[in-house]
Amino acid sequence: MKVMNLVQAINDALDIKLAEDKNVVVYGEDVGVEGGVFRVTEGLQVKHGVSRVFDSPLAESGIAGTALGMAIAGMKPVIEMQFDGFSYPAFNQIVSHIARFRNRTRGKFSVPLVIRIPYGGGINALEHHSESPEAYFGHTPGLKVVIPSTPYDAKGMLIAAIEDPDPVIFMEPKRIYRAIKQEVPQERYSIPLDKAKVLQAGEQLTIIAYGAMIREVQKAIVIAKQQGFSVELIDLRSIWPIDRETISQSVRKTGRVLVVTEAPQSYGPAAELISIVNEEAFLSLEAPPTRLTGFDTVIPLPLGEKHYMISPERIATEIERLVKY
Amino acid sequence: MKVMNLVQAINDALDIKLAEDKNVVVYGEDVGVEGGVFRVTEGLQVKHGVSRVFDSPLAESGIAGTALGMAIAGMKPVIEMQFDGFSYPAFNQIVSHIARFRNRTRGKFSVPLVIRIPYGGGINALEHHSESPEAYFGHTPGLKVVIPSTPYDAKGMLIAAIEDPDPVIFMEPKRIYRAIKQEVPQERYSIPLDKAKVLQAGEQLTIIAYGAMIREVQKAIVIAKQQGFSVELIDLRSIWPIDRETISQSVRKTGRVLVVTEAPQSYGPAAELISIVNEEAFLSLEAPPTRLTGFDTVIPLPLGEKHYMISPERIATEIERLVKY
Amino acid sequence: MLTQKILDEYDPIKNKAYQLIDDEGKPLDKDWKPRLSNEEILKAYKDLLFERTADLMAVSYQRQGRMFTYPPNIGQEAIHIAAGIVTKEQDWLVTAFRELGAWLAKGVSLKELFLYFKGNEDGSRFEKANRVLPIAVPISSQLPHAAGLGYAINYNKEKDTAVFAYVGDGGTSEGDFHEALNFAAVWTAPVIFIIQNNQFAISVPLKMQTKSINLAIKGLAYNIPSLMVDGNDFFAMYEALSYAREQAVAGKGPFLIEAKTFRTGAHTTSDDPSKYRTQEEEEHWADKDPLKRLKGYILHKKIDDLKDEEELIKGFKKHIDSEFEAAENHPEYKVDDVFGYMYAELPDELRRQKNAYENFLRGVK
Amino acid sequence: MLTQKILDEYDPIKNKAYQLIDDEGKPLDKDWKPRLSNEEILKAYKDLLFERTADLMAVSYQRQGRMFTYPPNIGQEAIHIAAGIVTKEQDWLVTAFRELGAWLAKGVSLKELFLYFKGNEDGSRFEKANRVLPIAVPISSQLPHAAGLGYAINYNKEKDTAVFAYVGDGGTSEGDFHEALNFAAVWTAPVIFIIQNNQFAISVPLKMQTKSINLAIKGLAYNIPSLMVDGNDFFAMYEALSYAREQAVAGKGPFLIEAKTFRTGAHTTSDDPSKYRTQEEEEHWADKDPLKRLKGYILHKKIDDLKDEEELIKGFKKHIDSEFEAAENHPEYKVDDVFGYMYAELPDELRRQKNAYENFLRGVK
Ligand SMILES: Cc1ncc(C[n+]2csc(CCOP(=O)(O)OP(=O)(O)O)c2C)c(N)n1
Ligand SMILES: Cc1ncc(C[n+]2csc(CCOP(=O)(O)OP(=O)(O)O)c2C)c(N)n1
Ligand SMILES: [Mg+2]
Ligand SMILES: [Mg+2]
Repeated sequence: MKVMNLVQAINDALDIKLAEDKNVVVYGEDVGVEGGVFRVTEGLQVKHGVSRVFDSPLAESGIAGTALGMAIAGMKPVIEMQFDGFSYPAFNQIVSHIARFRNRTRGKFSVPLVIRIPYGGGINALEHHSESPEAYFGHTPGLKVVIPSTPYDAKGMLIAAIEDPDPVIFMEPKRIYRAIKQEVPQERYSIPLDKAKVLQAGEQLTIIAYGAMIREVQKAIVIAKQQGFSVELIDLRSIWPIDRETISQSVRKTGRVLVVTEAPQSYGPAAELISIVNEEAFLSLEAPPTRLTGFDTVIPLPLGEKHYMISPERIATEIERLVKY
Repeated sequence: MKVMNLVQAINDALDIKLAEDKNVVVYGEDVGVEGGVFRVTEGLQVKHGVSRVFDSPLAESGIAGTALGMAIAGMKPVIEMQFDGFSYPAFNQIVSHIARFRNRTRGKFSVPLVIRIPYGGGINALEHHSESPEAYFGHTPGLKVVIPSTPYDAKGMLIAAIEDPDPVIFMEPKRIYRAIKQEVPQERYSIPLDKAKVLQAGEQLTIIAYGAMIREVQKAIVIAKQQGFSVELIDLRSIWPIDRETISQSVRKTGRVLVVTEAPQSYGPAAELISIVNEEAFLSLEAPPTRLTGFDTVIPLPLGEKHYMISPERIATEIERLVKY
Repeated sequence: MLTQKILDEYDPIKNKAYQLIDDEGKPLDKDWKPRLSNEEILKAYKDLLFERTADLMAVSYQRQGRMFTYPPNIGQEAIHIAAGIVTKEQDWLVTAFRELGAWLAKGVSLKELFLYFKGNEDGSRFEKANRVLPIAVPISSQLPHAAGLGYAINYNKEKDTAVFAYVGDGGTSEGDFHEALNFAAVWTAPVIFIIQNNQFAISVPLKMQTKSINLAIKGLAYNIPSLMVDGNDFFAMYEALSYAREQAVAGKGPFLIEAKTFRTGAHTTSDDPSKYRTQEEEEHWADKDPLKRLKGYILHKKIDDLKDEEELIKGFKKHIDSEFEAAENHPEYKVDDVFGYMYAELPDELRRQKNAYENFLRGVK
Repeated sequence: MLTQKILDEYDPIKNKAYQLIDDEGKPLDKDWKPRLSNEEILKAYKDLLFERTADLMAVSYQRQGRMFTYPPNIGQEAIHIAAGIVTKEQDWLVTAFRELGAWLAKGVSLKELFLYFKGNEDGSRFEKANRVLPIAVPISSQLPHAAGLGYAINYNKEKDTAVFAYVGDGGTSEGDFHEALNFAAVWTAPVIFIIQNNQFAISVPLKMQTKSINLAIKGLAYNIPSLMVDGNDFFAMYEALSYAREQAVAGKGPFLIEAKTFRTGAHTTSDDPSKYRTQEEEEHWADKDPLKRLKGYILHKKIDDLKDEEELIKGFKKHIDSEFEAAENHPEYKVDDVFGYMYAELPDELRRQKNAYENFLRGVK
């Protein structure tokens, strides 16, 4: 066991897979010499060589498209989109090809690649550096989409993603890259990509969240506890497929649900979770399944982020409202 | 009044706006000499000249990005993405720029352009020619997204879209391009872009749909009527913003709701509508708000489409299940 | 044989297409001798003829409503057949959608192609074809795949292996064309990019597509050796492609060939070219028909009298019909075909959706 | 003055950068005379000096935690100041994010730029600047906008009007670079594309970005006249840009300039260049510093003794500080600022979301 933050845990997972599997390569903008703008790939080029860990030209569609080529040739590329907002130039390659090659060729070609995307707001960044595009990917058949919220999960889920025979969008909550430290096993282990996790048991309300929002919800739960409310917290982890079982068990018990995401509201991730709650636990519902999400606006530049990002206080207010409904 | 199908109504709207407003230009792949692969722009180049209606190079990002440039210079470009699946190469321009220029510049620059996208399945087409990407756009702050289902609406909504000071994604249900004929006024008129429409009043169940699904739902309602069920049908028309008022009024009355969309299920348009129903009419609900959608699969090639496309019979089955719930 | 000297002579900046035989099939240079044997040349001619025959029949099947669409190859066969000869078993083939002869040479069956255009993904399995990517519909998006395959070849130190990647003239306008050529060059990837410049992208003529003096010159932007070739000249295409492949597998990186040709047919069976091109244009190119020219060479050089051509075509037609029948007799499209190939293992969510649909089919409510 | 003859001499294929003064600021050709007056040259020098001073202060504000990030321009000022002189009021300016002097010349205030990098969109209003697009963060995505503006200029028959569009060396790899140049060429749009080739894209050196012999040569792919220029040579940049603009407004279409320079500072304030480049490299380029060279010219030609430089800088600093203060005193970011500019009119859905949030702020439950 070793204490790691998310950056270190992800680096460790890459290091292990690079060492273990000659087919794994890691590339993208600045991931080589520089070790990534967040230092996630630091040291990997020196250790594994420039043909395995390298800088690519500045072209996201090219990065994604070439990775598909490598993957169908038997390699396992782990590519990086430097920031969430820069995954959009690669959208066509991801949606039209990466997600579909297996189906299109009836299983003859598979696309075992991983697209790492640091995502989300709250880091005082330029425009296009704070996006939460998970619904775009979650709505795209053929992809698996996951988001870890702890170093332990990050390592195990990234290893699973690299070993997965299908393309995985691996989104990293950059806001908590270094905020959370945890004991993490040094050896290889993997965590299933389709399971949510109950982080905290409770009786009166289920909160579903993931990524950096988990920490905010946890703070809100502390407030709620002081008010005497008992909240169950589910870390969704897998954006697609969704672990209906864990959600429905929880909501059937609590009868109330709040979904917290920083992505914009309309057609956003929270809507899907609320639909699933309707499908799985309608008769148990004692209050309207509720969402607390980003606004249907561009996420503001740093000085305006305080209004956009969801605070523990806002979550706590919703908890109270829902429990008292 | 003149009997028109959707193609003619859209052509008529373009014709009127081209004649009325010198700032309007129409361009895209094959929209000039050819008049569009669906003949939607037929005759317009001859009538309005090659600097107003023209073929562009084959590059969707370039088409969208140049249109933004024209729009901020005071022009009103109406561009075409030849098919739904070919809007993805333009995704970055649409999401990162077209949707955001007004906010980014605090209103100094606006982007009054229209992106026409023939969309949806059921026309026996190649891959990438049958997609329903409306949730991608609906989830993108800064856009308006509309889908007409009749010639009358198509004409009035396209005129409104061209006159709108903000970017509008105008999606055309290509499956019914020529299937529906209707009396349409020959003069200029416009229809608000944020209003749904109750197509049929009913008491026991609300169905929300749009685009080509409207016709399938109408067929299902005929079946349902024979079984003695009374169904209210809402044509959503505006994907974003959503007309909450019309939806909530209807569902508060009927207590039951079925959303029918051909887009894939997860993180799809139906999920948003169900969330809105929860927010607006939870206490009136007598059955779980339900969705009947495309699968979370690639839409199959023509021979497999029969399984994917939602038939009136499937809708009728759901109507019965829900009314009897 | 192509040499650096010839390459210099045909530097794209000089805007001259490399050509070996004239419109009648006569060698431009009397001393020139093909590097292929007479048997090989005759075989190539028959392959061109086969492609043309299959193509014409495909169009007529479509007209009969038995396929939902079809993109004709007529006029572009020399490119495909020459490439087919140059391509080796271990080479990757990355195509757009108008490369019939190239697919056949790599072992794709006509049955599969027919099945695809009848609307069944089973037609993309390419069961007996080694290293052939499926048809790529989104223009140019296939090219980055080729660059990635090229990286994999280098990475795995595969000897004598190249990637053949096709794109149309219209496709050169897309961003992916640019990104792919750039990646391939930076990675010294063994990719032969072939632009089938058939003068049109659906209805849009080349001059509305780009102002560049030709398409080969675009290679300079990436420092990729490039050559404009008469794409209707089988021998020129063969020489150019052979040279390109040699260079690529020798570690010299990518090569770009602009094959100048003409889409004699419609864009697809739902297109009407008379709307956007003239009869003169069509006649001008009819003179340059690749089949006619190779036939001219064979007759001129007395390699064969081609008296059995009709017989040959008859045989072809029989075979083509039987392939089409096989496609028509292909098993029906099942629910499993919709869900079964999305992931290596069917996720619970898809199982749920599939069950719900199957319950509907079974009338279970 | 630039002529077609000089353009031929500097054909990108010859891989030679157009240059007028040497590293010390002495004219390469003794007979050469600048077309700018001594006053204009002195004014330009002061503008370079101002840009440099503002830049250095911006970096230090950021270090003090008073801006969240900042992309330094140091070493690239000659490009911006020369362009600023050539650009007219009615011209459009389309930038990436490293064009300080170009913004200032068009009337963007330092206060606004500081405000932007403090994290407020109000800094993108560019209130007094005519026809300046906001900072574009997604690399190369701004270039198609420039082509569209160029179309609009032609469409509206605006006389004597051009678009200046910037991109970095790294940006030339993106698909949008390719699409934009192609559209501009096809449309004969009056766009001057300026590649600021500062050798790096964050940490990635040019040789990993492309194999092309230089970046100007990429213009050939679109038949766009192109020139590689010593971007640290103020005079060369001025001549090249003047010529490019003349051609553009004369209806000759786009022009491409590769300005060879060096990003002397870090990529942004959160970057450490010592990780990826050598001291030799930095020293090599320090010799070519544009400020030093223009200063050399002025002293050499005895245009001015520049004795008042320190005084000048002091004055600059005072002004810069006051602009920064103005940015710091800008009104607080309000809820209205989040919602108020998304659409011309606030849609009901946004009003609902805004109300809910304001209710929370007011403690209404
Ligand atoms: C990204 C994308 N945009 C548009 C289309 C529609 N489309 C199909 S073929 C075609 C023209 C292609 O022209 P070209 O590249 O010259 O190939 P050709 O058809 O002439 O072989 C177009 C616009 C598409 N398939 N993909
Ligand atoms: C589409 C996109 N991908 C990645 C980034 C992250 N990024 C910001 S600047 C930069 C390098 C830009 O290099 P260059 O174009 O040479 O401009 P320079 O910074 O040197 O001025 C990168 C990769 C981005 N802003 N946009
Ligand atoms: Mg073509
Ligand atoms: Mg740079």
